[in-house]
Amino acid sequence: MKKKLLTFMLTLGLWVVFAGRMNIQVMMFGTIICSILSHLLANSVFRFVHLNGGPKQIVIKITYMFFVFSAFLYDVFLSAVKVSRQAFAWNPSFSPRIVKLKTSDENSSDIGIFAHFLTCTQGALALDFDPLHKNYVIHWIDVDSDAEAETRKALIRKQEHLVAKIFHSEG
Amino acid sequence: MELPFVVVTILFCLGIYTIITQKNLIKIVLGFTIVESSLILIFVLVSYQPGGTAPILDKAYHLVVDPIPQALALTSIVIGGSVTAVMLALVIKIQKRYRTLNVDKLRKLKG
Amino acid sequence: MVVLYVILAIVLSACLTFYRVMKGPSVSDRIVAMHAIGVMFLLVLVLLSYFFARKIFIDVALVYGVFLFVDIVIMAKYLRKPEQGGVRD
Amino acid sequence: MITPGLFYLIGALLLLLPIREKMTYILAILMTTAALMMTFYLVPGDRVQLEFLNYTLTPVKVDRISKLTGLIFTFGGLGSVIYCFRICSRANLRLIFIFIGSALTVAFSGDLFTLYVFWELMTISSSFLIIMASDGTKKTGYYYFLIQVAGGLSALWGVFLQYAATGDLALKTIEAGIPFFMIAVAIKLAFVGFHTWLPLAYGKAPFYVAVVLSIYTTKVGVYVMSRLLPGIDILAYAGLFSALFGIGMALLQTQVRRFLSYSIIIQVGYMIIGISMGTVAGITGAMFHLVNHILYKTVLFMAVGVVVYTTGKDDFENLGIMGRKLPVTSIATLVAFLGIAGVPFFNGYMSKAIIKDAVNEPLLTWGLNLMSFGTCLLFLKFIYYAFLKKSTISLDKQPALSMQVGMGLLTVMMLVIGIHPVWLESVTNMDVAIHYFDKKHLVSGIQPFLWSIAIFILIKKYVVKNYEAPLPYDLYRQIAKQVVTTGYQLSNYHDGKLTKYLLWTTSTLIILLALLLF
Amino acid sequence: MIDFLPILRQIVVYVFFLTGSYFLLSTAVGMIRFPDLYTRLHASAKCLMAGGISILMGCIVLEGIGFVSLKLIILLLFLLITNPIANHVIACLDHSNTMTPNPISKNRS
Amino acid sequence: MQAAIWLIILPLLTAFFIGISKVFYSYKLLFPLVTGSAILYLYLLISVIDHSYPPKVYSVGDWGLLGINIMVDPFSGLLLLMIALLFLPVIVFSLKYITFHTHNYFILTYIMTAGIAGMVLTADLFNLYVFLEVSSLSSCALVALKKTNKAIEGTFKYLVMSTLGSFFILLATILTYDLTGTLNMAEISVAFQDIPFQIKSILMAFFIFGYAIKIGLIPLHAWLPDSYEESPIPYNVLSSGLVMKSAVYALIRVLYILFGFDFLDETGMLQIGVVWGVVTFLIAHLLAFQQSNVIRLLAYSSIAQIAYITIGLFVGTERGLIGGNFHILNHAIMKGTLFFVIAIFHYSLTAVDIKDLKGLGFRFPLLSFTFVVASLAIVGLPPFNGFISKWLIVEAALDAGFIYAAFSILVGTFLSLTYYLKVIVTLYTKTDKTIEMKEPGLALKLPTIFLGSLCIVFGIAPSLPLSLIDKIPTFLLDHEEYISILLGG
Amino acid sequence: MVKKLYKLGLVVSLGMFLFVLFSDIHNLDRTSKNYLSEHYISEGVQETGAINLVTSVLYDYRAFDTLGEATVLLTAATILAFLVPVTKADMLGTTFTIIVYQATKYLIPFIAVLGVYVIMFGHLSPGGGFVGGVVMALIPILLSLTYGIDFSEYKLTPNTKKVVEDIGAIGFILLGLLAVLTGNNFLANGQAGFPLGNAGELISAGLIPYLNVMIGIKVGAGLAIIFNSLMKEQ
Repeated sequence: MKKKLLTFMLTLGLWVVFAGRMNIQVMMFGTIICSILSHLLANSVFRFVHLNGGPKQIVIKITYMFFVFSAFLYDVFLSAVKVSRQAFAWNPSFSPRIVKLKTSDENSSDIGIFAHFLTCTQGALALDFDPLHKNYVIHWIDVDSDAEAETRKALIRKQEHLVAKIFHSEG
Repeated sequence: MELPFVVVTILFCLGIYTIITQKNLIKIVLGFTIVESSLILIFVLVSYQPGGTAPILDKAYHLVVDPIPQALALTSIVIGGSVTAVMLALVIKIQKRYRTLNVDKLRKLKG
Repeated sequence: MVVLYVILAIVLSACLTFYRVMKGPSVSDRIVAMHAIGVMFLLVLVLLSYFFARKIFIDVALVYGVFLFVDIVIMAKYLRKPEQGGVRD
Repeated sequence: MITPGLFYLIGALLLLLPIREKMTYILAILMTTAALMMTFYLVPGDRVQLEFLNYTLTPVKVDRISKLTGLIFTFGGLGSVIYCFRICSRANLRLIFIFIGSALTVAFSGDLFTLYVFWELMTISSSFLIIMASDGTKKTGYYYFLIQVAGGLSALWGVFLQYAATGDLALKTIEAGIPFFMIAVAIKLAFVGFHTWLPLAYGKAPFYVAVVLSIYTTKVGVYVMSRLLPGIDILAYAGLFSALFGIGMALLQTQVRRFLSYSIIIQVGYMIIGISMGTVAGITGAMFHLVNHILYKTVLFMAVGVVVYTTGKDDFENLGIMGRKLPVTSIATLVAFLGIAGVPFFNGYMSKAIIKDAVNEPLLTWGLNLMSFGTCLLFLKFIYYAFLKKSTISLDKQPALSMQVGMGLLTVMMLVIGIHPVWLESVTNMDVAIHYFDKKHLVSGIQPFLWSIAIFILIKKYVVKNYEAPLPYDLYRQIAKQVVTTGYQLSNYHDGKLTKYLLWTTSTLIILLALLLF
Repeated sequence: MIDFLPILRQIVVYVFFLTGSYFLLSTAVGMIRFPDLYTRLHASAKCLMAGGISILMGCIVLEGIGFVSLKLIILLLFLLITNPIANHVIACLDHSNTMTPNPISKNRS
Repeated sequence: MQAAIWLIILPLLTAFFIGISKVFYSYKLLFPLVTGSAILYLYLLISVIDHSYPPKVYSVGDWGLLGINIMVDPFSGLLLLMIALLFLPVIVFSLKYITFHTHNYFILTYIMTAGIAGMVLTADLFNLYVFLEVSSLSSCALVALKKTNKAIEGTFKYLVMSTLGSFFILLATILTYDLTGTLNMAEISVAFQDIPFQIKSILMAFFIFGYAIKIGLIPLHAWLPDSYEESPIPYNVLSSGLVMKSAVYALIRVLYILFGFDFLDETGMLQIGVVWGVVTFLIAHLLAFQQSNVIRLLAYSSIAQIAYITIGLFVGTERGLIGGNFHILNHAIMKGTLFFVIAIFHYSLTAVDIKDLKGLGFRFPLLSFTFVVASLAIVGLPPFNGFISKWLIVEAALDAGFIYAAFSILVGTFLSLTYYLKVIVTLYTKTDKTIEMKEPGLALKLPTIFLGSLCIVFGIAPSLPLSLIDKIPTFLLDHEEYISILLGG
Repeated sequence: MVKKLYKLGLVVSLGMFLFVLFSDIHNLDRTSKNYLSEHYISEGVQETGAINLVTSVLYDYRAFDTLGEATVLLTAATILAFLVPVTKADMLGTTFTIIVYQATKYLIPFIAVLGVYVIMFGHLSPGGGFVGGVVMALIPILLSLTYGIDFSEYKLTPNTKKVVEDIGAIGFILLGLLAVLTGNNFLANGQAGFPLGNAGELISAGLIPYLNVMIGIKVGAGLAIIFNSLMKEQ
């Protein structure tokens, strides 16, 4: 039920945003359509998401998500600057390498989300995912030495914990 | 104003040329899509007016392009898409049955 | 009129990216370039809605974005190298 | 007032009913007799008019010539139907009825449209008679049908030209498109050069079919020619030539029916000459000859039919059975022989005399004499095989009674006309003003007969010899072969290549654009 | 103060647009100059993303508060979700292709 | 005139309902749905044909000249009459004959019928294109129904060719809109009077080319026999009877109404049309003679007969139009009969080659007789209906001065006899082989005999259909009246 | 070689003809010919109640075309549905990682709402039944692409899609027949007395939004059938 409600809220929000206006007709149609949609979609979309906890935790989580998101945006810009510097450099020096990274995440939503983080930040690129060993295959664009790779990996782990908290009830 | 027509003509003839010269079935179908798109471009050209805006009148506009060709273009896009889909399905079938994509190998029916 | 200049800049970069589409040694290169161009034109659509002062272009951009994504997925699913049974580049 | 042919057509429809065998015979006799009576009481000058499409048609128009033709057609129909209803199947009887009915309708038709329609109906029904008869006649039927339809289409084109020129479909002497009518009639008449179908059809088809066909097919041609193309001089010589050719070909035949069919060509020659004179006497003579010819040629075919029926083959050798085992047939054959030879007091004499009188050119007169002489000579061969030559053929089965009745009917008619030819004139009010039995005519009539007996005795071994039938050179087959080859090549162009088809398409587009623009 | 706010907004918009243009241009240059597919994918993933975000942010600021900005934000989120996935999909395609040992293909290429 | 719109809606609704019934009720609902709708459709058709003179206009959506108009005039009445004559027999026949993909067959048949009815009724240029596509795509689908190799190949060829034709029709339609600013045929016709000669003639060439592909004039015919060969035979009845004819209808509509008779005369299109027709049927007859497959033979014969129709319609006189239109009707009936008989043979003993037909004349006497009647009618021998219409065409051609065309038609008649006779002779050849066969039921025989008897009835009493056809030339030769009615309604 | 040149010549001459035609049309001076489009532009909003003139043309002035077009799509779907083999064979393709699955899952509500929005606001914004239907069709398409045909057909069986498509088509006709019930012509909207409402609101323009919905679900289901059928072929 919670999942359905969540989906309903989400879709209704989307609907209102799309509609670009708030009046009785829009809300009426939105309610009908979104309840149908949420009825149809809720279980398949949020299958692995655990929603236990009251409204307060949800509020906290949303704030948390907002912060993570801002950090993420910042990271995107940061790494974009790096890459663009490479692009405009006279003699771009690349030291690309492909690395396997083991993840501790169990939740597939986490894995998915984290792949986004990987791809958009840190000069890394999630090439592949090995579901058996839970290994990301990552491509780095400018890693010179193994030591730097290790530090990078540590950085990634940190982020991973940040992401993992989104879908876990601990908040 | 002359230039778009030249482009459309070239596109149209390119499509026809593809259809009549290519031996690969998929390329023939691609030729059809090229002709199709050139026809849609003609629709657009017909409806175009210098300085006109899209025919969605959420407020009063000075100059609006002709809505009819746009509607007709939508119709012909759907029809063309359906025809292309059927054609592709047939191509797949042919590839499966005849084990070839060469048009000239389709010679079970003759005489 | 800053919007116009931005549009021009984006179109310029799209044209530059098109070089990769033309040349790209492998299919994947072309797909990447096409995707980049697609996103650029999506942005152009958004900017055009300011240039023409018609908000309807944003709706178009939304739908276009969805199509862009599905296109890439379809291409990635079915374009393989010849030795794997795919269509020759 | 209706056309007598309608009786036959209705009869054909009634035959569709699931009735018993005996009822069929009664029905057949009833319908044929009714048609005969109807024709007898038709008054010249009657006509029926009908609105069809936007023409005014006259499907029935009676005058003296058509009445005469109609009478002999119905009478021949009676005889032949009686002759064959026991031996042919219901379906064939139906076709025979349609055939006779349409021939009669042609004889009474008053406009070109009706004429053409029933002309083609004759073709169709007779072709199916041949096609459905047996497996051996398929190709013959095919050939026959095609040739006849070619003739019919030629007539149709003539009709169109005539209509375009005069704006009228009435049946009268043709003004436009004469060559096409000529071809049409020539094919129907089995003119030399257009005769290839005749021996094939009559020689291969079952004997009863040959009997029916021999009554109507060529005779309708004669009738139509007398209506549409009278008085064209050149045709007389052509007819003469055709007859002489017929004599020559007939001598070479080994099959009796082929022999008889070539003899039809000779007899038709008489009629062509008569009609080509264009005078009343000539046409009347031709029509009388038509009557007589129908009578004796039908009897001859029937006699041969009996032979075929009883022995199974129609070689000359098989005729030997006639003189010994088949008395009725023998008498009929003899009467018919004397008739065809033009011996006085037999029927052929009368019409030949009229035609001879009507002809006033020495060449043609001599030609006629030659033709009479040749005919006699030919039929002496027939008689020789039938009665004089020893033969060991045995009878398989007895001829059916109906066959003999039909044959006897016609034989009696022949005798009546032969002895009292004026009766024929009085029935149809055709006054020829000729003394049949004066000295001049008697002499000229008997002369070729006597000469031929003498010559026959002299050159008997050449006449009765079994010749190798010459391989006929058929121009039409050659043309057909060419056409089929062309078609084959065209068909080979369609080799299933889509690119080729698309190329044709595009070329057509460009040609079309160029044609329309410039 | 009242005049200052629009000017500030204008400046922010300019900045956003400028950075956006810069990133997009760098995407194009990167596309051309980078040596192999993966590095190009980096350009496509990061620079393009940054450029898109910048320009959309610029538009949002230009628009001000309203439903249209919300719509733009949704577009932005959508791009954020799909763009990495698109890159990942392409990379995955190429990665799994190259990982399969196939000597013939190497000779051919 | 409410019934006119139902002519298009009813088949569509039926098709969609069959689609639903397929999922829920499999075969239970099929028979009542199909036959009930066909009978209702027949009633509607008759009531519309009954009111086809004087012409009436029905505006879809009440928009008048702003929207799409539907118009019933005697010419469309003729085509509707053909649907009325063919549709119910085909449906009854197919219910027994079609044993695979039954639902799809009926869905597509109904959609095709709706498309044809739409083409026939509409008075709007773009709507014509749309319905043309509806009918041609669904007929493509029906060709592929058997899913054999040949069927797929034939469908592909058909689709490629017909789409190529559609493109040119669409191109011409767009440009017509560009030139005149409207899509209503009457308004276009009025506006076309000011358009220069050159533009009009190129547009006309595109229209003619597009429709000629669908008609199958040589050398645009190559798809036609291929597509006929492996398709379900009852469909061929509709295909040769209605699909090709509707293309002819559309062509004549466009040429005579849009461009007007005077323009056709001016460009020499009439001459081109007649010459094209002559070439077409001569070649088609020669090709038909070569075929060993009866269906292919009939397909080539269809091409030839269509060429006769073309000649009749392009002669440009009143009589020619009457003859051509009568031949449209007659050809549908005759070819329908022939295909039905062949379908029954195919149903009973899977015979489609000529040599397989040996001896069937004695096994199926009535059906073979029907076949003979229909083939003689199609050859053009009296006293069947084909003769009357050919007579009219030849007479008109002669009247208008096309002597060569008139003469060639007679030659063509002779040529067509050669191959039909070949089939007939084979039918009546006795054979010793004992053939196992299924007995065709009454459902198969009845439609066949109905159509076959029409051959004779229309031959003996041609005034029955001609009373309708006689009114057609008024609205074609002089398009002013048509235009005024369409503009006024 | 000659053949190739010949083909080239054909195409070039076709191009010349086309160019002549286009330049002729362009050089033609047209004076106030397009009264139809002017009428649509000036009166269309009042007459149909739809702001989007393309929609008003498609679903009101020329709705009959739309019916035919929907029929074409349905025909294509039917053809493809019976052309596919009975045994399902997924076309060989790259299988995606779990990352793609997740992203697809979260995109589905978004696409659904977007599709509904495009359909429902067809008379107010660009789009309409067709575009919306295509967007809706992306859901099963994405499912088939990422999760495979089997999953997609488990979620939405072909029969369901078929029925939905038929219902859409029937609904379109029935909505058209509503006007007939009120004694007007088929597919009449404003004339038949359906309330047009205030232009620019969601519930306005009489039947147009409902026609949009019907076409939307029809196109969506039809495209899904077409795509799945093409994918099933191997």
